[in-house]
Amino acid sequence: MTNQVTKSDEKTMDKKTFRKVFWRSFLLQGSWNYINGAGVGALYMILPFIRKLYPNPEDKPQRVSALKRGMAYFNITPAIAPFPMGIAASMEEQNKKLADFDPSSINAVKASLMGPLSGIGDSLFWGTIRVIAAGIGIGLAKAGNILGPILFLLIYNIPNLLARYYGLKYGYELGGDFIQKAYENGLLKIITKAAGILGMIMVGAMTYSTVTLKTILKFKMGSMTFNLQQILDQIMLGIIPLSVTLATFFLIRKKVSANKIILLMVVLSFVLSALKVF
Amino acid sequence: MTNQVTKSDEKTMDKKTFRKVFWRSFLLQGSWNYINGAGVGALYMILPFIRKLYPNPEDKPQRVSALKRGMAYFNITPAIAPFPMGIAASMEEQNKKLADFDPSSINAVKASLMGPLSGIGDSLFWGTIRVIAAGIGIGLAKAGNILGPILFLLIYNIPNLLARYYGLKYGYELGGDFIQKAYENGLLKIITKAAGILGMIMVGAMTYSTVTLKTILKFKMGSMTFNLQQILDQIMLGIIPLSVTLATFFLIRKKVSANKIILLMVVLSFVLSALKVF
Amino acid sequence: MTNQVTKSDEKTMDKKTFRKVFWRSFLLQGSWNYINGAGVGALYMILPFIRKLYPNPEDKPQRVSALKRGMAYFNITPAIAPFPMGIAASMEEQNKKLADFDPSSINAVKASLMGPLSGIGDSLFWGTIRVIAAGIGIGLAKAGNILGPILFLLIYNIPNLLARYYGLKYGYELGGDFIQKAYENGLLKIITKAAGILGMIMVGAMTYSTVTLKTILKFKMGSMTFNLQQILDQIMLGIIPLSVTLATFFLIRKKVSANKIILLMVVLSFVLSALKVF
Amino acid sequence: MLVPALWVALIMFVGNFSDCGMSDPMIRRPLVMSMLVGLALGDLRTGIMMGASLEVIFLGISGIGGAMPSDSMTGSIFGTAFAILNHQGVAVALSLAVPISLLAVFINQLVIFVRGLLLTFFEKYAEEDKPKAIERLQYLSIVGGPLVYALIGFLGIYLGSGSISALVHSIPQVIMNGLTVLGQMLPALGIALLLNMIYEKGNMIYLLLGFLLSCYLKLPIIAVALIGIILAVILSSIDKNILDVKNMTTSKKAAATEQNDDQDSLEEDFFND
Amino acid sequence: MLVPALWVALIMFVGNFSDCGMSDPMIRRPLVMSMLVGLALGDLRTGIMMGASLEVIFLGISGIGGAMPSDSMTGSIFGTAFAILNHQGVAVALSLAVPISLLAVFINQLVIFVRGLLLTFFEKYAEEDKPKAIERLQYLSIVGGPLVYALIGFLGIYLGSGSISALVHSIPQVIMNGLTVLGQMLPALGIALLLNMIYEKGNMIYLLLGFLLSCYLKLPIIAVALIGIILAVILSSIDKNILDVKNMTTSKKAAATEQNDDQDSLEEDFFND
Amino acid sequence: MLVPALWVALIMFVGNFSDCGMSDPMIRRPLVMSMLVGLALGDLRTGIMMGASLEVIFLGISGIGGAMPSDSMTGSIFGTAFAILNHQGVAVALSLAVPISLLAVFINQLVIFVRGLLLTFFEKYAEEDKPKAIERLQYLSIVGGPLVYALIGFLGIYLGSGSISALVHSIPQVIMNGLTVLGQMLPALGIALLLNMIYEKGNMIYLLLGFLLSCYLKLPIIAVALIGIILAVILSSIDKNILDVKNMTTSKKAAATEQNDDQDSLEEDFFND
Ligand SMILES: OC[C@H]1O[C@H](O)[C@@H](O)[C@@H](O)[C@@H]1O
Ligand SMILES: OC[C@H]1O[C@H](O)[C@@H](O)[C@@H](O)[C@@H]1O
Ligand SMILES: OC[C@H]1O[C@H](O)[C@@H](O)[C@@H](O)[C@@H]1O
Repeated sequence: MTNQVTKSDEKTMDKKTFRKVFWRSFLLQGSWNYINGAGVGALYMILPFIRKLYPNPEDKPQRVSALKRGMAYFNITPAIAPFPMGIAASMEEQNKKLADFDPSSINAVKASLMGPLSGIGDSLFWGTIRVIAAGIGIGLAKAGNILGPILFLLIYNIPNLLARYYGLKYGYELGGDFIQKAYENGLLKIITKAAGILGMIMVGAMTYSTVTLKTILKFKMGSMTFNLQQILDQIMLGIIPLSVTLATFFLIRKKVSANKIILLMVVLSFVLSALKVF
Repeated sequence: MTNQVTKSDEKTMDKKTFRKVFWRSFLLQGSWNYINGAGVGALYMILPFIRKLYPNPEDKPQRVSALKRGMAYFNITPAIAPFPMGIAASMEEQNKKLADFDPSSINAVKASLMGPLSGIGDSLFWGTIRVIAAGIGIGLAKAGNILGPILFLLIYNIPNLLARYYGLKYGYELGGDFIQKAYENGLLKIITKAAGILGMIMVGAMTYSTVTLKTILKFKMGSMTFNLQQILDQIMLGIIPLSVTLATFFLIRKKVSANKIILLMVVLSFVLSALKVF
Repeated sequence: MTNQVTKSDEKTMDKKTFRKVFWRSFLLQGSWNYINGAGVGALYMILPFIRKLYPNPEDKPQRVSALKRGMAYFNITPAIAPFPMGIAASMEEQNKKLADFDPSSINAVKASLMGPLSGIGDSLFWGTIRVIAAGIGIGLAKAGNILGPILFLLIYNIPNLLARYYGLKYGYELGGDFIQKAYENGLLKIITKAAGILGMIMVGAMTYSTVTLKTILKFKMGSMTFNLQQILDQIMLGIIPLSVTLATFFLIRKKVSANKIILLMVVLSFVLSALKVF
Repeated sequence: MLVPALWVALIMFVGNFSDCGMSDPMIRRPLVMSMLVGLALGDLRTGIMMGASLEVIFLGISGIGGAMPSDSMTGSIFGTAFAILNHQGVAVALSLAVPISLLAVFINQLVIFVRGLLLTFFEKYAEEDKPKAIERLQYLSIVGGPLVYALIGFLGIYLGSGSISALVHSIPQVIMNGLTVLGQMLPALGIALLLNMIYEKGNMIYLLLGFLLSCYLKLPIIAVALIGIILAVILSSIDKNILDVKNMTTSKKAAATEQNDDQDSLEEDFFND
Repeated sequence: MLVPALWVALIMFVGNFSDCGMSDPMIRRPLVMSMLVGLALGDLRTGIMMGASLEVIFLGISGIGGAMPSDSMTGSIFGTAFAILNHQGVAVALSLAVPISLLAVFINQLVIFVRGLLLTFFEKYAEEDKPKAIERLQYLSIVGGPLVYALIGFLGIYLGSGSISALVHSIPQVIMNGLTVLGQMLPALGIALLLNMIYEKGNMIYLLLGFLLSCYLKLPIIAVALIGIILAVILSSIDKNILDVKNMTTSKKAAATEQNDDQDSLEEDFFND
Repeated sequence: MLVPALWVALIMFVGNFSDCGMSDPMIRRPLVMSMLVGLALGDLRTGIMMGASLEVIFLGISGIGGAMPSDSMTGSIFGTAFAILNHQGVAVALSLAVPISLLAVFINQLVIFVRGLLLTFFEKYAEEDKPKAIERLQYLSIVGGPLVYALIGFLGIYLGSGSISALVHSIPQVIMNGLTVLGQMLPALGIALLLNMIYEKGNMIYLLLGFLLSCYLKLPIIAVALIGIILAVILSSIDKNILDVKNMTTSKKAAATEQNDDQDSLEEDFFND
């Protein structure tokens, strides 16, 4: 494509900026909401980098675009966030250096990675590491041992911190160059697809383990009492969690807002539990 | 290929003909035998359609070909039959309208679909819906409740009727145009292959659940009694059902008639059970 | 490629030579060691064939190359060995007859096949047939019945001999022609890859069943006793066998000799068992 | 015994007719047949309950590929009828239903055999452009089988449970064992016929997969089906991708050289690989 | 009650802040929160032990996709505090923690709602090139939520367990049941939001696969993950092979004809298929 | 003790020879060795029964990749011989067989080491076109190992079970534990050597798959093998399809441009991807 390879020492992300971005990554979920996710937090996180990239007053137009780009919808397992943000930073840098760079690819890459990575990250951090850490912590804490909570925090946060630090580092290093090429020759598509497959599988497994709805409906016919859950289990295990999740997903695809869905769920929960369905 | 698209209102399958074909579909297995399967029934089923397509005495040559084509070997889970028959009807219609249409593709499509669809259909209707319906029905009937047989019939026949009605409808609508194109650009091959994969998997599962032969052969060596079935289970579970099924399949491939195989099975059953093998 | 097809009756491997090679195949592991595997044995095995191929004193240069080629590193489940050796013999023959034959492909083929075939062969002969034969033999021998050891040997060696005989036969017949073509048009790559996939799966399964290390480490925290193996099982079943095997594999990749690894294992075993880790 | 015999004949007719003439809506299953027998013979409740017991026994019996491992309908009808007529319990119903259903397999094979003989006529009518004749013969063929069954039903009851049960009990054990084994073996024919329809070079491996899933992992059929769907979708999307590249290649080829018979050879590829 | 109320307010602040301002390092989990409450109220050991019991109950609660099925933090803090202050046991702590955590879900939703309102300002500041203003508002937003929680913590303790527990016990059973069902249903929202991020045409099938693996084969999440990795690697290596052939084709095409917009159409292919 | 010692020496010879000189037809397994010892020492029945017990213990021991985790042959021969000679039971046989088999691992390693030294000669003879010399050295190498074993067998019995068992019992427990752990660890070497032969970039993932199938789904090896076959067939048929398209592309390319070195680069592709 182009031969203007940026040498390592010319990189905008010097040690100091790296450190700033790293620490700011912890404030990622600061303004989290259903409309923008952690988009504001993502912008806040790379602000020092953007400042370094466009330090002068005359860079205002580019800086403003970078700011606006930076706060697009973004939602991801927090521990994983630094990785795509490192990539984004590196692409911002390339965007400045290369004339033929398409800035819209920055958010395209962020958006295509955040989903799959969250699928994997959530089940890894929420589903696996947290549960193991809790298992060990609970064992100790039951006996009143203060090592319980302490080990719990350590076991969870060591991988958490490592993922953050190396995620940012390798994300930035890998970043622009590689991703840009991968984007162009179709490899990124494959990587994203693979991550998406893995993510989907993880989310499928999580659906079963986190949505625990079971019907308690019983109906009588003649002298027999029927237990609906048993009949459903015979047809397909876990059919309620799967249906409820897919129905919710369907509402989201139909652009029903999360707030409305929550309201709906509140109503449904009360009505159905009053009717002894759940 | 061609731009002569048939408009919906020109379609031969008007409401009345559709209704006729639909009702006739229930007589599909009327002349069922091992040589022709339900081929005669298939012809009987679309006869009203063929009459509508070639109403005049001067259409005789085409009508005769259609009649002969229509009674080729055909065997399929009855509930699924209307779908490929709908496709076939639609292709007959195209065959009349388009000069460059290859009529042999009609039976090619029917033949390539019926196998995979039966594999799926048998395990769905015979293996799943029927078993669930019976489970519920038996529960009620045990207590002498007449809802038992009634619910049994309802649970089975609602999907049965829906599959028939929409099968015929979508088969016909999808029919010619789509299938013909899919046939030409290779997509049909993929669809059939996919259905075949699924069908094969279902048939494999059914082999284990419907062929229940177990050997009762025991032999003594020194002071030990050996139970052959246990040894076989150690080598591979279900080796007898699988071998017997594959051996039968092998005979069929070798063009041994079903009648002869039945005879062979009768003989084998008596001999082997007399020898205390089974 | 070339039309000089060797007719069956011209083949170097006449009945007598075949018999010689077949019997010699039993001495394959005669000089087995970690550096050369059964390479010497492989050469010894096809020596009669090489002699027949290059009988005259003036063939010395070719004979010497064949001898040197023949004793390259070779290691394989013994029962499977005759198959690739048959292929190799056939390729040696082609090498003599065809001017444009690349002799390096002979060892390339041997090397690429021996791994996958061993993966499959070891789990088939070591893991399955031997275990079944032992199961039956032990049952009889327990009661002091001499049929125990005899049946054990028979059940193992009938497949063993069949694999050897037909392996050599079909290996040689398939050999040169087919393999050479498969090599050229890329099919051999696919076959080897497929065998490698299967081999890897088998080796994975064997890793779990043959490496049985479990930690007995317990540590106390507060009033609680922790059982490390239980914690590890929660993280991932079989993590110790898998790690130890992969670590050993890593050492081999780093060209650490098998002798050194054995020494290391001796040391580790004593130290870790003294420390009550294992 | 005339009236009950007529009723049973009717039920035999309806049951068998429901297979040929109604595409087998499961009317011929024990659950329904026994109820009808109960209704006809004046003890609905007993009929229903016997139907439940018989359905449990014959649940494993299906009619895949046209092979019928055991004629659960005939067995159930006779078993229920005799038990009700003689005021006996479920045990007796079962003890008759099972052997009768094994014996009755032969009736079904006979009917199928005869239907095969009609084919020559059907073919002749098609050749001679006589659709009406085809329809008439089809109707005949459809009622023929049920009539045979009706006759057997009538005779069986009219002759009385005594003679039938004498007949059944006179059958030596070795024959009954043979029939039982036959009943376990016949489904293999159904499966094999079905297999023959699906079989294509290279897809046998999936049969093994389905077998393993149900045999070693003990998965219920619905889970096997879902896994099968997943696999089929994955593999066909791969095939689709390859096909796209293939078409891309071919279209370029076609563009580069002149429009030759590549298209045809491509088609052939699809149907050969 | 002033001092304990202030302590609990602080713990509420820290707990909630750890989510927004520290990327949720699990400080807000019962195991840690109850320990801190114990420490603050002078009975560390009891706090730790109650934390263990509460953690067991709330283990299934995660916050995927931002949906919080039950506010385990608030419930745990109040439950532990009241139990310690009133010298009562774990049973009482649990009996308060569970209903409170269900009720407190609404506070969280409110905070999230308000944060959504701030978006207009953030957008304005970006447009006007005011990074400093963005930072300030982000800080405000980060401390805002925790302050609300702190206030609730303060009031709850200050008003006393009596009134809180009166409040809790005055809630009719039907409401509590409804809240429980809500707590089981809300995770579906989290999963669905996550799904919405991952979803692409054609990959829904893998959701089903993961579901089946965990549901029918009872595989733990780590085994599902490993199987997922294996599958993803296999499929992407196939995709890679196809891509290579595709690129080979394309490059040849480019070489044969002149450099036209093939490249673009190729790109499009990648993003459409 | 001379006659029994000679017999045992012979059995040791035969057992070890069967590995190098007969391609290991399982003669050296406890089931066979103990029987031979029983036969030679006049108590066939006891020998057979001890063989059964020892085989159970050593069933897990295989010799994959040349690594021998525990020399079950030597252990079994000595254990059985001592038990029979001293008229003692299975318990004593086992208590000797297990430690001896662990110790004897070192003999095997020594023999293998020495055989490695012969390689220089083999290479020299090949270079000098001396096939006869190669054969002679091979024969020597084949009988060498068994002779060492025979000697050990002779000495062991001749010196008497007293001294051997004294030796065995003088070994401190910590050493025995170490040997046991070594016996559990050595198979990893065998597997790793085998792995090294199969390993190719990208196929490590299948190792994991096999591991998972046997570890989490508890499938027996035969079921794993069948699943492996299914997968290998599916994947290679996909590869075949891709290869066909590739060849199609290449042949067209070759037709369009002149016959250049594409073919070679294609070959390279196959061996790199
Ligand atoms: O197997 C396909 C099909 O074959 C025959 O037509 C009958 O046995 C049907 O019940 C079955 O569904
Ligand atoms: O699901 C992705 C992500 O969504 C939100 O940001 C939070 O709930 C996180 O905890 C979660 O990891
Ligand atoms: O692993 C392959 C092969 O390696 C060595 O040659 C021996 O251990 C054999 O028993 C084994 O089959």
